[in-house]
Amino acid sequence: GGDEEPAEAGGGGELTTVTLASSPLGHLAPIYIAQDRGIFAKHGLKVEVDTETSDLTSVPSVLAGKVDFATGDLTTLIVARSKGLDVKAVVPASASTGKAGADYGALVVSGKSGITSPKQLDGKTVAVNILTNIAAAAAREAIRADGGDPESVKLVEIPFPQVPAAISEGRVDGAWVVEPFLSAAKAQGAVPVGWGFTDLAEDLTVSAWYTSGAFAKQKPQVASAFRDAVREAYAYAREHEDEIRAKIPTFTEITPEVAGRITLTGWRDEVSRQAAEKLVGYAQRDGLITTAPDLDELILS
Amino acid sequence: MRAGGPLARGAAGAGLALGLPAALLALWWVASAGSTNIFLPPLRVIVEAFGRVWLSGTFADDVVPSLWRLGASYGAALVVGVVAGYAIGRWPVARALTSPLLAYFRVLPAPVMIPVLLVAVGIGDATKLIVIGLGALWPILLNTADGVRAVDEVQLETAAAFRLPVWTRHRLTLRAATPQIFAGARQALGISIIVMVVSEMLMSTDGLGFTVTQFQRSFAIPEMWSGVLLIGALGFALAKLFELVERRALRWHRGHTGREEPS
Amino acid sequence: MSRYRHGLGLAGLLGAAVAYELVVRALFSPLHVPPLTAIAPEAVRLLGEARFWTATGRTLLAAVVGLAIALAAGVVLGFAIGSVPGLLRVTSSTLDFLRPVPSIVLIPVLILVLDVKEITVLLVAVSCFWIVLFQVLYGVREVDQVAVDTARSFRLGRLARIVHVTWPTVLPYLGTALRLIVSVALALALTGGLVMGTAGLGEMIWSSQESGEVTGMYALVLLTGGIGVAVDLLARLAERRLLHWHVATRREVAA
Amino acid sequence: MTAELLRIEKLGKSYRSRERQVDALTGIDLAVREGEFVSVVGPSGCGKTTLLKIVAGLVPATAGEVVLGGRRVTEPPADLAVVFQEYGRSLFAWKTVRQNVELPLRHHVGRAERRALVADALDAVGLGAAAGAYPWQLSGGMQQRVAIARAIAYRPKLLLMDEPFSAVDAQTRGDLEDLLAQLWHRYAMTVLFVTHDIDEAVYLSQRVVVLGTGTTGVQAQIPIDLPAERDQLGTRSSAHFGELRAQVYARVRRTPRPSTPELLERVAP
Amino acid sequence: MTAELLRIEKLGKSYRSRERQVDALTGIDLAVREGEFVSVVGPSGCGKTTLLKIVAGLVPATAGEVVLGGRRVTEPPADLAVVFQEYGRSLFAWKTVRQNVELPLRHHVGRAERRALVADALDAVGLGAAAGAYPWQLSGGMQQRVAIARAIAYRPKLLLMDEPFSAVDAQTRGDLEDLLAQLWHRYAMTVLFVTHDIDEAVYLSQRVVVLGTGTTGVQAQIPIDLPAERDQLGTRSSAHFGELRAQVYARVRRTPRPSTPELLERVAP
Ligand SMILES: Nc1ncnc2c1ncn2[C@@H]1O[C@H](COP(=O)(O)OP(=O)(O)OP(=O)(O)O)[C@@H](O)[C@H]1O
Ligand SMILES: Nc1ncnc2c1ncn2[C@@H]1O[C@H](COP(=O)(O)OP(=O)(O)OP(=O)(O)O)[C@@H](O)[C@H]1O
Ligand SMILES: [Mg+2]
Ligand SMILES: [Mg+2]
Repeated sequence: GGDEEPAEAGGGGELTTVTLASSPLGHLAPIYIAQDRGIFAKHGLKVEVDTETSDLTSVPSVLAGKVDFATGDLTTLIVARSKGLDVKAVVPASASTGKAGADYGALVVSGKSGITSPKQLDGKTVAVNILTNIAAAAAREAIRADGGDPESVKLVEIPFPQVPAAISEGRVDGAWVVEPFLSAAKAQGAVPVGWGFTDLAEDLTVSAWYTSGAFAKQKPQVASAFRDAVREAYAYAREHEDEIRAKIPTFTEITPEVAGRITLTGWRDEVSRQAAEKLVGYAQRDGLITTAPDLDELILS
Repeated sequence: MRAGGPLARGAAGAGLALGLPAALLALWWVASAGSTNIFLPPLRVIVEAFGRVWLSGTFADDVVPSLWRLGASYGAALVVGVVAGYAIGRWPVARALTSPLLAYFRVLPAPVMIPVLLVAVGIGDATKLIVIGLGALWPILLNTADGVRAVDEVQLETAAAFRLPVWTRHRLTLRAATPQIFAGARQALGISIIVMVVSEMLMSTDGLGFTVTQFQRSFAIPEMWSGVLLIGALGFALAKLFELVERRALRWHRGHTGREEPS
Repeated sequence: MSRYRHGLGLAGLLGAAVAYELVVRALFSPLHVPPLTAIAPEAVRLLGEARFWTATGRTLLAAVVGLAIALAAGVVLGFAIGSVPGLLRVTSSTLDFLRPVPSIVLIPVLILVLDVKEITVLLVAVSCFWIVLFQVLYGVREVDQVAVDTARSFRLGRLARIVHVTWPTVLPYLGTALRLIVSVALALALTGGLVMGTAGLGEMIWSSQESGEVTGMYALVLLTGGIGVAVDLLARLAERRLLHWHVATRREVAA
Repeated sequence: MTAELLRIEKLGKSYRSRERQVDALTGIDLAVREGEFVSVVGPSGCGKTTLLKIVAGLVPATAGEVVLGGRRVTEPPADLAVVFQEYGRSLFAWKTVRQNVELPLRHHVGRAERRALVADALDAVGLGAAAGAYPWQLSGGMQQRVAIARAIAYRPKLLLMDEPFSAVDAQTRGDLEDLLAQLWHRYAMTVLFVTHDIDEAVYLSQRVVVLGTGTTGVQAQIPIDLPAERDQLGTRSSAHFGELRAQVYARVRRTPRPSTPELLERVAP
Repeated sequence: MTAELLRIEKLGKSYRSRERQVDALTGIDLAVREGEFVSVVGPSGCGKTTLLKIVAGLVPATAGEVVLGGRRVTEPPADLAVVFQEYGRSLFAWKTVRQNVELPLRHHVGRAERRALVADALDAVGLGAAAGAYPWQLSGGMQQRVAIARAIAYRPKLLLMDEPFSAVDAQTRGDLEDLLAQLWHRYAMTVLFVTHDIDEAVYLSQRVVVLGTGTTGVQAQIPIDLPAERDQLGTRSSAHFGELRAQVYARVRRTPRPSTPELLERVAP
């Protein structure tokens, strides 16, 4: 981890090394680009990305100080916080584009099913990647927003990569899916019927870079330097979408052709407090948590 | 030497069997009592969670489906493993033909097979049954094959000389191989419980593995640990059941190898 | 004979390949389960990539290290528990209790003290350890009392009896265990990559999955299985050398 | 004179392994008539067991052939019973004595008759009371008698016995010899009998075959023209018995012994 | 007269299992002097093997005690060698003949001497050429001779042999008997020798112990006062040999036979 105080932004001197843990997914593209373009160095940081991680290991790793920052979806962070785990969201890692119909995650059904709106999934089987995270919340909310009853829907866990096959083989009636599988599913005849991310909140933060409360307290400059650098990276990304699309195939197995076609995640500067509040409400209603966490503790101010 | 009735001996046996676990649990209790690490809660908290979680409806909702999956696939693995293992052990040609092929499939981990099975058989119990069954299959199959290969030739010659019907001869060969078949079945028992839990982590809506995973993902750490305890207890109970069957079936083997203790 | 045997093995593999091709073409969309004709070129392409070999090297290293630990620990403990009277009865309930605990559940706890590479090795080691241990415990029961009596009458000590009597008797059981754990070790080294992102073949497979590269993923699976086949071949050769005196081997050599 | 049942021609067997090659049998010629009682004697390691196993169709010969009742033997022929030299290993450890004896009868005779046959056979070998025991609960001699009981309960046409009385005491041995002679008479069996006891061979058989080691083949075939009815005391003390015995002894003594390394085995280069 | 080496007192052994209880030995009293050669004869199943195993400290007695050189036997005593009745199972299938014979010597003698001892022992039993073979490549008699070679190469103080010559031919048997007698003389061993061959017992020993079945204990102890130097032809044809033999025979004949069910075993209620 970073063991030295960062130099003032832009100043010369030693760079503070921070380690980031994230699976090699699309949301890393701005980070890599920022690294290439010296944006982190400008903020006195040197980042090391550790892709040897997973949902199973990232929270304990961050809390134990083995890595400084990791990505986690907001619902997971809320649940962790409410169980007393000292996690602190720093800056969004991926966000909804905020445009229903053009988001990077959607509720899809088979084109042959005759289903045209989420509420028709009442009483049917719907796949989400994990039952306790934001995907489940998004799927439920898409149905609820359409006037359906999410309680009557049977949610099962199917990893995103298997969703296109599960939909087109008719193994499930609907599925929550994100890019690049949303494109793949559509190419195989699936149609999006709901856009749960926008139903959840207007400016939804889907996942965030988070650190431990201890780290944020001991090295506030590093945390904010990291946040500033990422924000700068996002600003660059918003202007240079093509570079992002070109970057993705270099660290994932996604082909350039697919990378050029998929919907990219939105890049936002703030972890949306309003969205977080809504997610807390959903999590309470869906029985994931019993006590609401203090959002001031959860989100780095 | 032979003091005490069967009751006393039973008690002594139970003491021997439960002594070490009790000591270890006590050690855990003491060592963890002051733990503040959220991932390693005190055993006291875990035990509380155990009561809360498992001594309620969850037990029936989760343990029963798990047990049924376990039983069905273990049974199927037993049948398939013994039959296929017998064929492979008995006929060198069968062994030569299938050996690389089986080696190929043995290497594939469950997470690789599940996507294929998802497409092929869907998200119902069938996929889980197949995954558990495959996990349990290999130890049974390999042990059966090797056990059959190692059957004493004088026994085979005796059966052949008396021209015993083919099926009787197969049965005798299989019976002679039972000590190693039991070794395989015992291995498979442990493995199938693990694979049951792992397979329930995906595409599931109930079961022990599912529930433990949910606890884990929602950071309900004491509850998760209580699930681990339950899995251990389940394994223990099934192992004892297994031993009961084995003791009966392999008494001759204990006698034959000179291990039959006076009773 | 040996060539004939390998020829048969090859025929088995080819038969399975043909069966796979037919079934897949008949029943599945190539987008979900690609036919072998699509997988094979991709596999060949992967073979030419340094990335693949690095990943293979990492996975094999984790598998081998874990396997070695398991073998050593399993054999030592197995022989200790199996040959010291009473020890089995004292430990068996604890073993039965610990045996079914899936180490995968404990990953979040393990990550506090180990890194993912070490956890992967640990996963491999623990799973293989149990197999070796139980196989040894069962193997020890095969020891013939007359052989033991012979050794005892010549006052061979406990250690000498283990070396000269128990060990050779258990060896065939260990042979079975070896073939089991070789595949378990590989499978778990892969699983480490799949569930924790440990660099290696498993992570490559995961990455292909996450990127929707179905054909690439199947090509990796095909190659992984190939490693299994190669290792199995080695195991069988080793068996012929080490167990040439055993009924099973000598019957087949004679045949 | 009855018809020929068994013809062994130019029979050879060599065991090959990576390090050794042993010519266990070479150029064995032998014919046995139906209902004949032939004993085979010869030094330890000369191939008696191998010969019996080839006749039983359990081991393939590497040269020559065995013809039984006009048919070339390639697998165990019907109505054959074998008492193996390794009697202990030939009993099924998970079956009781009774079940072991019963096993070959299961598919031939009805339940009631089977029970009677088994009980008779066990009584005949003096193991009536041990019927419920498992083989590993018995002494060596008792195990051997179980194997004998199994063979005689089966009432085979051709009975092959490989040193069947080696582990029983002298008196039991005598009883069993008489039992065998009786059964042979009564059921018109053909018996091929391997023994190391020359007296026993002479006492029981109609012909004694002396086998030489390895490459030397059949050394002699001595017809035993003692009267059909024999008894332990009378026959054994008769002068003619003594002559025949001496004759066999002499032949056996002239047989090259396998203790000479060159004869024991010819290790392949 | 030399000192007493072995004293067996009121020895009893019953095998118990769920279904049966067999009193293999009851009230056995026996004393053996140092350097003595004692043979034990008795009907099959009378407990000879059990007795030997108890003396060897391999099987615990259920009554009485065995004292060897002043020490109660609870585990195998030093300088003991046993030739087991189940010679096949007592050889290690994974070791060659040479390695089998060598094994007990490993911690006692140096490499060179060991080689010589092993080679001598194998030559003595006529298996010099089979040293590199594995036990399962040998005939029954050859296996038995390997077990004998192993015991004699060890040069034990106390040698227990359980029907050691049962599987070898008459001539080899004679040679091995003489070999044993020679070794016994030369190395002042004490030998406890179980056999079914009464001639052999008389020919070899200084005393023959006749064992009865189960509850009947030791039936007779017949001192064999033949001259120390014996030879196959001379001794066996001597009149005194004949007398002694007849004496033993008579005692054996009077021994209750185990074929009578009541005596064979007393099945527990
Ligand atoms: N499975 C085998 N592999 C190699 N050699 C063998 C095998 N079986 C027997 N032999 C060899 O063949 C020869 C004859 O063996 P066989 O068992 O037929 O002898 P035998 O006459 O029955 O001797 P015995 O009287 O000692 O039982 C021996 O030299 C033996 O070493
Ligand atoms: N492991 C055992 N379990 C139960 N009973 C046994 C066991 N071993 C021996 N017996 C019984 O003890 C008695 C004596 O057996 P033992 O082997 O000592 O006889 P033996 O005199 O050596 O006979 P043989 O001359 O036939 O070898 C027999 O009735 C036998 O059934
Ligand atoms: Mg033989
Ligand atoms: Mg005995």
